[in-house]
Amino acid sequence: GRYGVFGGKYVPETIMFALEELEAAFDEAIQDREFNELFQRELAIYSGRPTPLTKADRLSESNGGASIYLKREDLNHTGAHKINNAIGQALLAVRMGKKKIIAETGAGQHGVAAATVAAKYGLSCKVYMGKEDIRRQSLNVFRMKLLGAEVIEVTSGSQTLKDATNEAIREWVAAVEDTFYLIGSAVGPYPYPKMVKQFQQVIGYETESQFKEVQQGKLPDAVVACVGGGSNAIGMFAPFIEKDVPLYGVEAAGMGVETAQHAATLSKGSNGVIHGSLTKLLQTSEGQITEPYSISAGLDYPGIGPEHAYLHETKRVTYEAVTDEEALHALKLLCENEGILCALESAHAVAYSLKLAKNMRKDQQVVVCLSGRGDKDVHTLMDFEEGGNKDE
Amino acid sequence: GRYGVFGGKYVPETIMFALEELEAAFDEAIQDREFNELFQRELAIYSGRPTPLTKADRLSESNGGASIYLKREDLNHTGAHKINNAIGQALLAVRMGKKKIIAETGAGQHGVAAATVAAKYGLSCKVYMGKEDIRRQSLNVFRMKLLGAEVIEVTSGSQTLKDATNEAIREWVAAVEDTFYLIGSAVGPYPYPKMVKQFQQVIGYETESQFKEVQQGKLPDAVVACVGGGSNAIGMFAPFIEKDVPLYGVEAAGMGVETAQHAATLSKGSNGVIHGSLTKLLQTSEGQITEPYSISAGLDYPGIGPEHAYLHETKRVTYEAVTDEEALHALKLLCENEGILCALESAHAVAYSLKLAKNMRKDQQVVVCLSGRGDKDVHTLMDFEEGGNKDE
Amino acid sequence: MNKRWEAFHDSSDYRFTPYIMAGDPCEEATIELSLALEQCGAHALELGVPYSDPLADGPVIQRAGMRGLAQNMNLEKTVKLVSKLRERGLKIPVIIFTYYNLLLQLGENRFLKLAEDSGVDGVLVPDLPYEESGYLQKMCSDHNLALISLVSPTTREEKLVRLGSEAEGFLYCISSLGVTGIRNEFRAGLDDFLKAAKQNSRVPVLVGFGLSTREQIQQFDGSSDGFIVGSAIVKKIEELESDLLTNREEAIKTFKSYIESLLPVYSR
Amino acid sequence: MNKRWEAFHDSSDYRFTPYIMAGDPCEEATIELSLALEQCGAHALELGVPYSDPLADGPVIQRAGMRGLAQNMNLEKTVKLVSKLRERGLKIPVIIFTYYNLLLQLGENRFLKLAEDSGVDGVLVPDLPYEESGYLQKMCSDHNLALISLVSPTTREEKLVRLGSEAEGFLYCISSLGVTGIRNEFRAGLDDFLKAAKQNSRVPVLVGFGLSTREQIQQFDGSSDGFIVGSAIVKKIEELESDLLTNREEAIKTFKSYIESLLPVYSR
Repeated sequence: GRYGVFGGKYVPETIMFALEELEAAFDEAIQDREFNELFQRELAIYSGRPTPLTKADRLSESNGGASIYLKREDLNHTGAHKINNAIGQALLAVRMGKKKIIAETGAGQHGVAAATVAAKYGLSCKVYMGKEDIRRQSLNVFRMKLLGAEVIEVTSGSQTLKDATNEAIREWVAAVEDTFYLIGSAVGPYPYPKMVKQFQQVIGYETESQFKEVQQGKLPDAVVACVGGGSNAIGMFAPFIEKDVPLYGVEAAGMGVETAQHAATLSKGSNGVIHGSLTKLLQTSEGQITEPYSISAGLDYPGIGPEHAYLHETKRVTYEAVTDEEALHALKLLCENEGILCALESAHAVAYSLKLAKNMRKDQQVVVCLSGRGDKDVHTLMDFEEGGNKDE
Repeated sequence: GRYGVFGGKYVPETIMFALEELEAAFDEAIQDREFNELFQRELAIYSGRPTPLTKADRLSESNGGASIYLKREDLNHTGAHKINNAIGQALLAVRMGKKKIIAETGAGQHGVAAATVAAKYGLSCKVYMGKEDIRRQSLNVFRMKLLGAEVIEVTSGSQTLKDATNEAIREWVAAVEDTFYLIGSAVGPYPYPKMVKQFQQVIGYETESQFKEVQQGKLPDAVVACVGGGSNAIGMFAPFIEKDVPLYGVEAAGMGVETAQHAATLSKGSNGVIHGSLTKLLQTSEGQITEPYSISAGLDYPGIGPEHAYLHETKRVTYEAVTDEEALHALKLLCENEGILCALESAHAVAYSLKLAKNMRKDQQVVVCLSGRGDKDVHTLMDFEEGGNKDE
Repeated sequence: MNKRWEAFHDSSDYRFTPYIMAGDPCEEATIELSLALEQCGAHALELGVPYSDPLADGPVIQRAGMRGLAQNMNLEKTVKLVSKLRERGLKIPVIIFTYYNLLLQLGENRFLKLAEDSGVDGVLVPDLPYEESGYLQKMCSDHNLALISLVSPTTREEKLVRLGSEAEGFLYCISSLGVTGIRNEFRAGLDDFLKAAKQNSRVPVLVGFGLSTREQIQQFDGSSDGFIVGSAIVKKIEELESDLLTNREEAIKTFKSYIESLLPVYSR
Repeated sequence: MNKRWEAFHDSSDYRFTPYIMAGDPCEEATIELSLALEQCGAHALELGVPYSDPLADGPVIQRAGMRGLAQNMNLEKTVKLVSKLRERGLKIPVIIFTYYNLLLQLGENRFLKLAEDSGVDGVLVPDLPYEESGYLQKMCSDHNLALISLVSPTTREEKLVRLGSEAEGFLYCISSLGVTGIRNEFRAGLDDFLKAAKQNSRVPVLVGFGLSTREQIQQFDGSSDGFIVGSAIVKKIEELESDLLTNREEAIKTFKSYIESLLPVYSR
């Protein structure tokens, strides 16, 4: 249950048995060929996998240096990599005989993914969402309700993702006997980080084989992914960690890591426990968890998956931070040059890959995980353009 | 250039040479293996084709009767089948050495697709859009601008799709020597209906082979698609027209075909000329084209592709009309049972397939073309739920 | 070929063919404007029919169409208006300018019979190119009507030759690409195009689209046999709208002096 | 085992262990509330530490934490508050109830030393289950502190046996699933769970979570050795907030009579 010192199960005793039960069921499931085939089949015929690896010709050319390839998780059903994990955990819930799922959500993306798989597999679904986020993301709230999910307003704390997660855990503690907690990122108590990685590593394995196919068996010269909780990144990195491929995780620097307005957990955080896991997190010297900031709702999480904390400490992965402004600029460049409107989260990875590629040779290749599409961010982009507030 | 009496080239003499040039270039291109391979490759690595054929287990079961399969055009890049045609026409434009494209759009979906391929292939792009639609669809307007397109406000006539198309044709007449007009549906003067069918028939051919694979070589017992201009339907029907497969096109009955508020061109229209083609259309007895109505912005077109008019006249395809209410109900059922939020356009096809399946045997199968995703419709759905106006 | 066309063909003037919209701003105004145009020297008259989707027209004529629609003007009434024009003494050829959909709805045969009976001399269908016009062409000859052909700078040479050799009434040469409307400049190579048209046409060659000043009009004398003015005149009618409805005599006077200011001196 | 724990263990009463939040509504109030609780017969005291993310707590204690945070209360100050309590004469065992992250930031070793020096008797970390507590367990024994273990109805039997045999101070039996907070009913099978806990525990077994009335409390006498009341008391403190800040003597009097109304008659 550890990644170096990181990870673990820092949860109330009441749910310890559920984590054990979950781990046993998960370990058994992934040994079961039938389960794995079912998972792969659902990814294919429901979510449209494999997602393509698109060469960004015009973007690469205008940027100079290495060629950039995009792993198109934005083409998944519901518009992001989130569904991979949601399908996997939902299939596991069904296998365990659970009829109820609960989930936390920030901007609503994981909430929609959870509500989606709940509808598909006939499970009841409660989604915990901060009051503030409900206000900001009314479209996603409506979508979850359309999908038959119950959206529970969380009024505690700062009324955002962090608090929604606390509240989901509280509900899990209360309903643990018949409820499956579907965590949305590579965070939470063990075995969640392991499980989420397992269900997301399809990103990396597809990328590896697609890249080898177009590049005569060679591996990419760099792989880049954005990191909030870190699920798309850990899934993308999975097959490359043991190989000689430079890996880059990109955090949100918000208004700048030198300000108080950022979500650069690895760059600026310290060891601590959040949502059941020992990891790096943004906190005061006294241990109060602070509210992070990023223009991208999927990256403003004060913690990070424990395996990333470990990969950071061992220096296997290089973590960098990219500001709101850099991400917005990259988003526009990608739009104008490739006709792809990516999520603001993914734009952080694109921004860093542009910097990286510029200093590489023309015959080298950088692969970026485009974790999601940007349709959900159009309101934010409009407000930013108009210099308005971030709220509507 | 004809489908029975329908079709033709009812356009000003000024652009006749361009239609001939286009037809020649198109005929040559589709004979060229390289062009076809390029088109197929772009569909695959850029738009994520093949899109899956998803069996709707829970929906079928709750509905009773035949099983329902969904052809998932919603999983294409930009969220609908529109991109297939936009890629095809853009590649043709590039092949013809054109550097400028123009397009018309109603709700903005084809405008976004056109702006997308313009960005990808480095073309300049002007999108004509009615003033009224610009007001209603500000998000899509913003997206087109992000993609680098110029959005031209059309203030003539009723300021909607019909008028935007008139205006795009006017612009084409003026700039015909160096401009490629990228029409968004299976309408317009010949060879557009033929060309759009060619670029959309990938839907049907994929469906046929995917269906045969899961059903031991048999063909579907019915194929259903919604019809506005009719591009997703003609693409879906293409391989089945010559085979013994019942085909159903579903028009928008809006508030009911007995009211004035509908877009049921085949059920209620008469022969006439619109946007360069002789077809069925909604008009007054004197020949003034009337403004259609549907809750779905992609179906409220007063005309229809000429091949549909022909397939209707020859009775090869059965055309039915589905009301707003029926479509909304089907949209919700699909959401709750399968976790798929489809476009309001596609919901018309789903609604009719539910009626159809109910009266078929359990061992039969209906395939529905899910032409697009419903993210774009969430505002409309919210307003409808709230009983509010249709405008925001 | 009827007498009115004979007179048109026999004229040695630089032929003036104005376009106005039927019912703009009302039927009686259309009649008086037509008569005024003849008095000012028009050699023929194009009478537009209001249509919901005039895709060959620019904003000025679109607006005129909206005004005509508001008067419930339609194709049938426009044709019948021509018999009123004849009753009121109009002698010049009248060409009905109508989109094809209006013809289809009224019925081509019904239209042709009505047109013949009403003293119409020709019909111009801007969205019915040569390739689609075979049936109407034949029917028009049967009903003594000229189906006016348009040629454009983008028309291929062999087609120009054919159109010229089959043309009836006059050959309408589109001076510039795009829709109807006022233009400040004309394209390079326009003279060559007009020359080719003239060489190949068995009927007078008229230039149209975008002409709005005496200077522009004069520049085509020599390279063509006449000219069409639409938007400029329709715009003047728009300016005079309220007077044409309530103080018509005055308005017609103003209109006539505008027309006179427009025409080449020698064509009057 | 220190003297205060000895007295706690030796008591034959149905042991009353209240929970209050440090700094709610201010430090001095916490001191006086603690003393009042001892006067009302408390056998031990749980002192909560305000935390931004108290995921084992219900809304009542969450709000108390927010009030404590507003007072800048933190773990270090809470520990130091205990030495003030000792100075003011508090004799009963005091257990610091803190989330693990606060301990980590202060430093486990630093905390333990400070706690020992300040007269703290135990520590309870709701998000540090047995499986993760090895190091802290060992360090606590070295510093004469009891690391309080929690067991839940969902705890497996073999684990219950082990926890019972290693327990220090008291064994905290969670009466119901979920977070802290007032409940109207308790789960079926609770008695069996308490019986099993008692059978296996080397220290007194206390029942907690959700107890808010004398009737509820009395129902567990016999099946347990004591009880913990948190949210009900904290809610009373919330009601008295403004008096506790400005008219403390009166407020403490009201508080004490509330506590007396809560306690089983025989436990006083």
